This record gives sequence, structure tokens and C-alpha cells, in this order.
Amino acid sequence: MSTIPREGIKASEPLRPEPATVLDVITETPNIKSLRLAFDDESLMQSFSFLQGQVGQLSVPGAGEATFAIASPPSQREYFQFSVMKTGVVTTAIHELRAGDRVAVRAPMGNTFPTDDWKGRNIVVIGGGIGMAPLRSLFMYLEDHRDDYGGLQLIYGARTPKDVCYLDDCRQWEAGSDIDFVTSVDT
Amino acid sequence: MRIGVFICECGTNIAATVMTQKVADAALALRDVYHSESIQYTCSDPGQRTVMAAVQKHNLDRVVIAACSPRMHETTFRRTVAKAGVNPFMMEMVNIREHCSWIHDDTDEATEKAIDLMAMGVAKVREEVPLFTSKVPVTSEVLVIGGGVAGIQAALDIADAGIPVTLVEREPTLGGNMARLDKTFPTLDCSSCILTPRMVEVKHNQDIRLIVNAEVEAVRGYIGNFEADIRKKATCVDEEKCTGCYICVEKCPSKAPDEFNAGVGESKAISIPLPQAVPLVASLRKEHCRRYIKGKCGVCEKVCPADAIDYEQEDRIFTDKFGAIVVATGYELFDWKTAYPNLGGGHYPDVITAMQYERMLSASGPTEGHIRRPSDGAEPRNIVFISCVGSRDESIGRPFCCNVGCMYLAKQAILTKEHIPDSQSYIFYMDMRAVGKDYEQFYRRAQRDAGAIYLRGRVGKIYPLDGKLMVMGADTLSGQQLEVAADLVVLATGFTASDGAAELAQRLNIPYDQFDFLSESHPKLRPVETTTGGIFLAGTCQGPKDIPDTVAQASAAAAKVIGLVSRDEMETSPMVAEVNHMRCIGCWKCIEVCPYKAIEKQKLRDGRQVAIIIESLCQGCGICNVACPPSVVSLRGYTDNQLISEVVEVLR
Amino acid sequence: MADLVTTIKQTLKDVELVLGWVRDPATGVAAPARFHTEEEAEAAVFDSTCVHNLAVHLPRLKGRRLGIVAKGCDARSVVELIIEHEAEREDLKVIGVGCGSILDVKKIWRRFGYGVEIDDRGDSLELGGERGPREDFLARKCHGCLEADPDIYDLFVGESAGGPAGEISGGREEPHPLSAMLEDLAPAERRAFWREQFSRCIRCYACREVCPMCFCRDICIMQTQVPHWAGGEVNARESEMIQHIRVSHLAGRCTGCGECERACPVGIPLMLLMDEQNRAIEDMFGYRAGDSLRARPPMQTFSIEKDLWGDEE
Amino acid sequence: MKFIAAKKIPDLLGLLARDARVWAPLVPEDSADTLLFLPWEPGAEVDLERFTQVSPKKLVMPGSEPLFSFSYSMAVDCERLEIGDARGVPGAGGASDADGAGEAPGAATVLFGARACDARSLTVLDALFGLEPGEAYNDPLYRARRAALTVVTLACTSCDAACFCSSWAEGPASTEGSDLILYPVEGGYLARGVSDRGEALLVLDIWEESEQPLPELAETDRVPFGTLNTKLLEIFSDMDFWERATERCVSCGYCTYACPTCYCFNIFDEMRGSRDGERCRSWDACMFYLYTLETSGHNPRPTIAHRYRNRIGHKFSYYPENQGTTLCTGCGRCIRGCPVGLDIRDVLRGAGER
Repeated sequence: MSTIPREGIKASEPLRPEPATVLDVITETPNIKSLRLAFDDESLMQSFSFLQGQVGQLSVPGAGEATFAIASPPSQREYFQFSVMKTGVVTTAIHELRAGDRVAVRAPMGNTFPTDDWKGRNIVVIGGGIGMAPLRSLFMYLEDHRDDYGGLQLIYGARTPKDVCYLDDCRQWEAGSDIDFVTSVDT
Repeated sequence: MRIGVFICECGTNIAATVMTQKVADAALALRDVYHSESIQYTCSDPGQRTVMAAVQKHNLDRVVIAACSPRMHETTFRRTVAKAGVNPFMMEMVNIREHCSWIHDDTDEATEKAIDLMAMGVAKVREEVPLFTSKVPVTSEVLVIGGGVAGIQAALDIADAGIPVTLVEREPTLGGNMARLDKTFPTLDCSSCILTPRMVEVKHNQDIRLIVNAEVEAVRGYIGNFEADIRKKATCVDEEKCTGCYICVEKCPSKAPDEFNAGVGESKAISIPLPQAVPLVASLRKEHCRRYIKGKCGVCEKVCPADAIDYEQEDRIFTDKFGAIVVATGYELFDWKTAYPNLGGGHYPDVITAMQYERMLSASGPTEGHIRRPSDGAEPRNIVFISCVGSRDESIGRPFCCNVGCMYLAKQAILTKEHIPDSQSYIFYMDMRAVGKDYEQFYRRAQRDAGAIYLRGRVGKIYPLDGKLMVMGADTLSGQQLEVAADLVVLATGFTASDGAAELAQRLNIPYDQFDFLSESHPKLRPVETTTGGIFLAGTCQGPKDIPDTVAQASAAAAKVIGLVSRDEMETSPMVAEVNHMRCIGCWKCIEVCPYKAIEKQKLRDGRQVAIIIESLCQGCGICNVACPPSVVSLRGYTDNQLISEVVEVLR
Repeated sequence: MADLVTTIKQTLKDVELVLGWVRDPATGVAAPARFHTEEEAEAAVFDSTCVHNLAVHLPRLKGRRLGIVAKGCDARSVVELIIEHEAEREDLKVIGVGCGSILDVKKIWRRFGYGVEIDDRGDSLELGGERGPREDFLARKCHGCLEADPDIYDLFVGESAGGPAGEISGGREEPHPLSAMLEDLAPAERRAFWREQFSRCIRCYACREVCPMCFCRDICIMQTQVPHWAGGEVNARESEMIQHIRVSHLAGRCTGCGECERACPVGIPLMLLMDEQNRAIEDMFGYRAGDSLRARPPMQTFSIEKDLWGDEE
Repeated sequence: MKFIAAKKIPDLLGLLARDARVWAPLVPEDSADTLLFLPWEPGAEVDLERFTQVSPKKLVMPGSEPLFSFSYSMAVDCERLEIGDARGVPGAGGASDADGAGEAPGAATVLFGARACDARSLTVLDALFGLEPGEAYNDPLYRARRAALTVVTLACTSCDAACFCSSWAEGPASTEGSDLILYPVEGGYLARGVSDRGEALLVLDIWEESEQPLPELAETDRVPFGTLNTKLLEIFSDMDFWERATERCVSCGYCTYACPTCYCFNIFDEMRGSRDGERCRSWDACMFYLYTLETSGHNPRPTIAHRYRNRIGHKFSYYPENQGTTLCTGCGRCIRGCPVGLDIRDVLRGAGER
């Protein structure tokens, strides 16, 4: 496996998250929200890097910490994004957050997609519902490196039309001429 | 999360003892509090506008208002925040008036406490989630239980508003206890004269369905949507056919006690309780009927010209839907005999109750208005009245006042003088209670005009001597022992709850007190409501009272009912219980303890059985919450975590 | 134990499985077992090492037809579980056994080493060849034994013990050995005592899991975030809190079987708390859990009684 | 060889306690039948005969410990969050001394009277939490505690029916994880240094010289591990086996909490009021239903059988596969203390015969 960058977590203090601020909250569906975050420490934010598909540990101190895929592409340097479905204690607290609120993050963690091995090939990305979060990061990475790959196809489904996330992105993918975007709903 | 905190000064009600600005300043130090201020009168129009403006300016999503009791203004402030775009249930009221400023003197300490209370409110509102009311349809028909004067008044008032009423009476006729009275204090107008027309009015009112000889057997449902089973008892008489001609009564060979006349005189197994009975139909009491005791008779059937006798008649059960219920089940008189052996314990025939005396006074009574000693039929000269028999007597566990004894003894003394001009009345009393309008004058009249001798003291003993009854007692005013030779002794027996009141209360899920009188929701602010929505009280079922109070309460209950059922649908509170199905272990403790039968078992798709709350039935009482072993039933707006947060905050 | 084996075999014709005991070959003492077949039932035993309260398994097996071998004390748990709908009487075949008191095997092991040979002669005890006073190693619950013979059973095996085992062992309703000491302490000292005791707690929840009446099992509020009654830390404060929760949840439920105290690996005298509460419940409500199938547990009873709401003024 | 008379053990403990907190097998007050590793104080009588009910792992991995504190405050119309020291604030969470968390990570500690199985378990945990800087994962709290810990082990000359450390090559003679080993002999104990730190203790002038030979060590039960790791994978889906094996199990956490090698923990936040809080970590047990309960309500290990299968599989199959060492040292605590008499060896042997 290629080297996984760990910028963002201090090796000496792997358990300690870094304070971050909620820049923006986007209501994706009735029970999914996307949060755009930036570390409060500016130099950390500048050096922060991750690979498409990696995850982060998002804390609302007091409620707890949980793992979420980073849903923004590595090329997005202004902020990083998590998309969260409201289900339990931590995600409920996350859904209470508003722009300006403080959270804490340990990231990046986990593995990436072996995108280097895919170079020159046609790629089909298939995702559904909130499962689209890491794939959004991946797909946007692929778009950023469009020339390295052959055909790009994205197949995205959700339970109902109201459960489709990333509507703005979907519209752009739909409009994009060099990608094939297919959506479907279960019902 | 952005919380706003508003501290009400309530003029000087709060601000004189609590430094409200200091409380507001302290709020700003709390997590997620983005705005706080002290407002002179928060409930006033400018006060509410200040709150709304702050909500909008600071983009608040939760509000804490520290002011008076939520009983006073919770609804007001819910509306206020809702107008500003906040879910009304994300507003938490903190009581710093009744719970703080009004009960403390020390400003520093009261301020400290107000800060703690406010911080607890903030802690609680942090855990709040938006709640939404829902609407349920309302059935317009009303059930009135009891056909005494209270039930009659309530039924007529409700029917006057064009609302259909079902009036259920246990006895064969309307009228209740009032129908047995001769005259009423303090005006001395004839009881029948004022009541009978109202009874007839009930009979003829097309919006009232009258069911006599009937009892409410079961009640299900909830405010706006009750369902009641009414059992109509078999009387062997077809009410449709009976004309009330009295022929069967005259020919009936089976004697029976005369309950309507309180045992004065005799009745028959088939009878009509009184000539003014509504409905005027006969009814047969099987327990006294020769046909049922000895197996042969049939006289009434033979003589009935209307062919109304039906020995095969069986009990029938009606089931109907009602939007509201008025309980007007009245009272009974205290059975004094075992409690007071010193008064003869029922062994002396010439010691009678005031109700028996009342029946003697009545022109339509068994003695046709003549006062006669039961023992020998002689007209008495010296009559001793004894008040508070079974009232205000801790020693027999009956500490309360009957509210009417003083006045009806005064009335009977006056009437006695009218009936027997050379008679002398003696009244043993504890204290004179004449608190109603014109009552004091009426009592003076008994003394002055009727010459009644009032003796303040309890009677110790009654014993017979030479054909008279010797009444021994103490006159506590003069400190002397007294002995009065009486021809007749009349006891003012107190009120007890009517027979079966507690059982009925259990069927209706309404509370009752230790004497089985039904309990109102709040003695001052909700005097005709019960704690169960949609069930109201009228008259003496709630406690002893006189006729004016009874009628007033009945009309009040009617007004409440009309307000309720004249709506097509009503909002239900969202602050009801909720089950976390994921964690329900299916132990059914909640179902066992629920007083409103608001919890049911439900099978989930995975086959697990869990408890579900029927929200429209749930009253949010919280009993299921504490009975639930894994605490998966919670009360919305009062979840465990909300309460824990409050406690943690105050212990901080 | 031919009688017991035959009875279990007979019961198996009617039920899916029977809860009983087998002898652990390594230690020679009894261990809980489930008999599904007549062949398995051959291994069934009952002796004075059968300390476990098998009723603990009933809630998890609810809805299946079962047999259960029960001592008098265990049958009390069965009764209480039936009352609380955690077991169905009709699904249950209770095989009653007369019990003449049982041994606290763990106490023996801790003193003499795990697996030491236990030779119980009824009136005396030999442990690893040494003679020890049997009284010292009786399970504590036997000292306050309420019923040596089960109150409910479908079949009865062996000899009736003829009365509470406590009588046999010379005592009845004996208070917890530490209760006298605790009564003499001032409130602050008592607090210190419990703090000290709970400082040892490792929150393994063995007390909960062996308790037949802790039937919430997997969904226990001692470990949940919603509601968050107890924190997650392992320390005396939280352990005391969770034990208070447990004790109060067992108000009117605890049959005093003593399993919690027996299972506690760090020797916290949990039955001290339970005994105290059980006495209070009996005084207040006249209720003793497990006495009768017809009784209604006070904490699960709601009746609109006189003056329930009282007067607010 | 160095020797110490049995009656001088308190003196030795006294010397050790000068510079460190000493934990030794002690009988808690009012509980004569319990033996636990507790902080030793002068006068306390150490029991070197019986076995303790809970392993000493709490000295490197307390029952619970704060990871860091945090606090919220309000600035002008905005919220601020401060994350405290990653070392946490020992004791702030109300942790009691008996948890081992009362000491700040890094405070000198001596574990006295551990058995070979206990000492060896520390090396198992080292591999996981990272003793040396530069390892893939280094847990700062564990490392600080571990680095400050001196282990004085008591070699076993006798054992009971629950012991099975002889299943591994060195058995009771293992020196892994120990700094100093004491061998019980006539009248006292022979001592042998294993690490530099242990050797350093032998310089104390409390020791005498002795010519006594090393005693013969205990020979315990042996569990034939052989190819058990692959065998366990083979019978993974044999739910009938797992259900029968766990019929008497009541799913308590004693076996995992008493175990010297079980290391699972849970992380959660505890608030002290609404503004301040701590992130804590505490022991968790795979036998608990909540251990794998997912937010959705789904639980991949819904029954005791599923959970026990994981416990066994993890200890004797997956972990050895990944890390090259069994997550068990044969101390026998889970057997001795099981409230329902479940013997892990029976399950292992049963699996082997399957």
C-alpha cells in the first residue's frame, strides 16, 4: 500500500483531536447534513492533506466521537467535508451544529482507493444513499485527474428522490459532457 | 444550537427580590447562550415583542423564559416563540416567582437560586427536540351520569346549546335527593314545584335522551372520543307502553320498603316512586316480588291495561360514543346507626333522620304532610334536632362538614312551627354555619319566629323514659349539663359519597379522595374538571354542597363541555410518552401500570413484540416511564436525559 | 440420582430442554447444564454444590417449552419471573428438589485452591483431606433460607427437606454477617465503607447477569447513553451509582437468592443492600418477592387509590 | 544467588515504596476471601500463596482513564472550544486509587508478586499499544505507565486446577515481562534479575547470598493448541457448537476484565456540567451485547454464542494469525472466577475435537 499521509494528527498524541470550526452546514436530505470544516490552527489547515476515500474522526466534545468518510476531494484546500446521517447520539449532536460552532477532528485515517493502479482505464463508480460520501471524494479526485483515466461513469441511487444527496453536484455531473452519470431510486 | 434567555422582572414581583440583570448576565456565561436580557413584563405585548425581536436578531433556536409558573404563561410564551419561528416546545419556562422571589427575602441568595434555576432551564432546553401537536376529531354527544338536580341542570344547559345529551340515571326516576325534599332554604319554596318542571323539561327536550334504571358499566377512549357501555336494568315493565296509571301498584300483593320515602311508610314490589316521577312508569323489584320469591303471582300482568308487564325482560347494554362526560352522581346520607350507639343506634323508633322528617313534612309524602311519631302516630310537641351526625366527627373518621345541616335544621324548625304551632324545637349544634346569601337571616328567623332553642353542644346520650326520649347533652356556652324530654328526635345526618362512587371513578380513571368524593383537577382554577381530560364534575359527587352551589357547578361543567364539544377537532399535546422500540424488552410493565389504557403490544417486522403508545389516549402522566425497567419509555419534553441534565447543572 | 435422571427424561418427552446440573469432571462440583436428549440427561446430578440459580436462564428462553430443576430458593425466582411475565407457567415444567443446604464452592476454592477435593458428608466437610466445619462454607442464603422445598413444582425428586434449610443448619433469617457492624457506623462511616467496597468494582456486571430478576439483560440503563444515568468510568462513584440503580430496579423483585454476591469477583457484599431493601419492601407493602403466584408486585401496581393525587393546596 | 527471608518481605516492600507506588496481592478489608492487587502500605500483609481474582493489567491500562479534557466557553457571539492536555487529568474523573488511574501516567510503580503469566501478558499488551517510540501505533498513556513500571514476579512452585500456563513453552518459568523474579524456597525467596532495572534492585542491601538451588516449578495443565487457530476458523459457522459451548454462559464481563491480555476499551465523553468534560477510555468486554450494537439497531453478534465465538476466535485464532502471539497466558482466572463454571479449556478442547 502506498504511504498514507498522517498530516493532521500529531504522532505523539494520537488520541487528541484538533479543534475545528464549522464553516457551513448543508442540509442534503431530511436526515443527512454535510458539514464543511476547517481546523482552527491555520498552519495545520495549510499542511492538512489526505487521500480520496480516507476517513476522519469527528468529535462533538460532550457527545462523543465517530468515524466518517471525508466527502470532499483532496484538491479542496479551503475546507474538508463530512456528510452525516442522523441516527444516534453523536450524529444527533452533529445535526444540531450550525455555522460558527466548534468541533474537534482527528484526520486523516484509514485507507484510500488504489487510484494509481487504475490509471488509463475506464472507471465505473457505483454508490447509494449516504454511501456516496467517500465516493464523492473519489469521483471528484478522478475528475481532477481527468486525463489519467479513460471513461468515467457514476451510477448513484437512493431510496427515494428525497434521499438523494449532493443535488448540486449531481446537476453538474449530469451536465458534464465527459462523464456518464446515471441516477436511480428504489421506489 | 443558539439559546436565548429572558428574565422577567414581573414588575417588582420578581425584581424586588431577584436581581434580574445579574441572572441575565450569568446566562451569557452558559454554553450556547447567545442572548439574554431582563424584561419588565415579559407577558405584556411589548415584552413578547422584545422576545420575538431577539429570537430573530440573534437567530435563536431555543428559548428559556424565567418568569412565573408555567401554569400561568406557558401557553402564552409557546405562542410567542412560535410566532418568531421557533418550535413552541423548544421554549422552557423557569419559575423564579412562585419558586423563588415570592418565597425568599434575601436578595443575594434569591438571585443565586434564580441563576441556578435558570441554568437548569438552559440545561433542559439543550436536550429538547422539536415537538408537534396533532389533531383528533371530537364527538359532539355528551354523557351525563346522574339525574339529580346537578345532572338535570347540566343536561338542560348542554342541550340548550343544541348539543345531544344522554342522561343516565340509576333510579327509576329523575330528581335525586332534591325530589325528596319538602321545601328548600332559605326561600322556603317548594322543592317539587321548582324541580318537577325541570324534570319534565328533560323528558321533552328533543336533544336529551333519558335512560333511567341504568348504569355506566365501562368507559374507554379519551377526551373528545369516549365510548361508554350503559347497562339498562330489566324492570319487567315496558317503558314505552306504561302509562303510569298506578293500577298495578294498587293491586300488587307484595309489600316492599319505601326507599324514596326513606323508609317512612311502605311501598309495593311494583311501584312508581313518586307521583311526579319522570318518566312516570312503574318498575318491578324482583327481590320483593312474590312471583320471583314464591314462584307464583302475575297480578300486575293481569291487571295492566296497557299490556306493559314483561317478566322476560332482560338487561340491555347500549354502547355509544361521547365527546365529554359529566359526572353528577350525587350523595347519600350517612348511615348513622352503627356509628352512634349513644343516640340509640336505631333501636328507638322515635329517633329519625332529617330526611325521614322531610318526607313527613311533605304534602305528597306518606303522612301527607302530618308530623307523626313513628312509635304511636301521635303528634309530637317537643322535638329535638341534633346536628352533625356523621359530620365533623374525627372519632368516627368523618372530619368534614356537610355544608347544609345547619340550614336544613333551621328550615325544619321553621316548618315544624308552621305544622304544629304549639310545638317547641330544640337544636343541638356544634357551630352555626350560615355562610350563603340570606342564610344568616334565615337562621335568625328560626330562632326568632319559630322560637327554636339553640343549644351549643354535643348530645351524649338518648334514653327512653315514660314514653319520652331523654336527650342528654352539654350546653358548652353555659357549661351546664342538659336533659331535654323529647317526643321526637331528628338527626341531621351528614353526606357520604354515593354508593359505588369509587368504582365508577375507577371505571372512568378519575381520582377520588379518602371519602370517595371525586376529586377536581385543581380546587381553585379547575374546580369542575377532573385530571382526565373530557370528564367533568357537577354537584355533590365532588363534595357536600347545597342546591345553589350544585346548580352553579352543573352550569359551569356544562359551559366547559359546550366549549369542548362544539369544536370539530381538538389539538392533542405532543408531550406524551414514547417508546424506543429498538430497546423495548417487551416486559409489559408499562401496560400494567398505565391508568389510561394508552399502551398496547405491537409486533414488529422482525417478530419482536414491543409496547406502543396510543398518543391520543396518553395523558403524559409519566407512570410508564418509572415502571419501565430499561427506561426505554420516555415522556417527551421530560426525558430522563433532560432531567439528568438539570440535576447535573444544579450540582455543578 | 437415578430418580432425578428418570424425571428429567420423562420431562423431556414434553419439553424442548431441561435446565439442570452436571458434574464438572475437572473439579467434581456441579455446573449448570441444559439437557436436550435423554442421553444427555444421564449426566444430571443434584448435590450440595448445585449453588447456581438456574432461573436466570428463563427470560432468555421465554417462549420455549422448558423444564427446570429448582431448589426451594430457585423456585421463588421462578414464581417471581412468572408474575412478571418473564416466564409462562404453562411453558414450564418445574422439577422440584428438596435441598438440605448448599456450599459456597467459591469460598472453598478461594481459601483452599481451585478444584480442591470437596467431600461433603452432610454433617461435616472434608476439603483436600482436611476436615472443616461445614457451617463455615454454607452458602450465605442458606442461613436465611425461606423454603428448602420448592413452593411450585410439577414433579418432585428426592426427599423433602421438611422445612427451611436454615432450620436444619440451626438458624433462620440470619442477618448478613456485616449488617451488625454496619448498623453501628455513623452515616459518614457507612459511606466510607461503601466507597471502599465499590472502589474494587471492575464493572464486569456479573451481579447483573447472574440475577434472574435483572431481565433487561442486554438493554441495561447502566450502560446506555440515552438515558445517561451512569457514567462510563470505572470508579467507586460510578460503581456505587450503578449498584444503586440495580438495587432500586430490584425493589419488590429480589428473592434474595444471593447470586449477585456469590458472583462478585471482588467480594463486594451486595446482599447487604438487597437484604435492607427487601426488609423495607416487606414492611411497607407486605410483599416478599417469590412468595406467591397470585401476588401483585407493589412496584408494578397502579391503582387509583384514595387521595392518590392529594390536594395541591 | 540473592536470597531474602520470608519475614523480610515487608522490609523489601518498604524499600521499594520509597520511590514508587507498590502494588501487591492484598486482602481487602472486610472481604477475607478476596485477593487483589492493591496499593501496599506499611503493615499490610502480602499474600503470596493464593491467586488474585483480577489481573494486574490495570497498572498499564486502568479500568478507566481520562484521555483529555475539554471546555466550552462563550466569546462575543461565538462559541469557543478548548481541548486540554492529551495526558488527561488523572483522578479528575473521580477515579479511585484502586483503579490504578489515581496515579499520573508515568509515576513510578512497582508490581510485586505478579506471576509469570501476568508478567508475560504485559509483553502481549506492549505489542499492541507500542512500547517503543516509532512503532506503528504508540499509545502515549500506556507507554508512560508501562515505562514507569517495575515488575517483580513470583515464580510458581505450585498451581491449581485452573492454571494452564504450561501450554506454552516456558510455562511458569517464563521471564518475559519481568524485571526481577522471586523463587520460593525454604525460608524465603531466591531472586534473579531479568532486566537492568531488576538487576538494579538486587543492589539493595536487604538481600543475602544463598547457595540453595532453584526450586522445581509447577507443572500445570496443558491445552494442546497445535492447529487450533485454523480449526477455529473451520468451525466458525458451526453455530450449533458455539451454542452448546455457551449454554451456561450468562454473558458477564468477568472473564474479559479479569484477563491479563484482554485489552478492548470503549471511548466516551463525560460532561461535568454543560461546559466542561473529559474524553475517557475504559475497559470494554466483547461479551456485552452493547459491544457491537450498531446505531441502526443491528447487532452483528446478537447472541452469547456469537460473542463467545468472537472471544475465542480473537484470542486463539485471529490475533495469533495477525500478531504471532496467543491472547492468553494461561493464568486461569476466567476459569476460577466464572460464576457459572464455564471452563475455556473445555471449549478449546471441544473445538479441537470437532
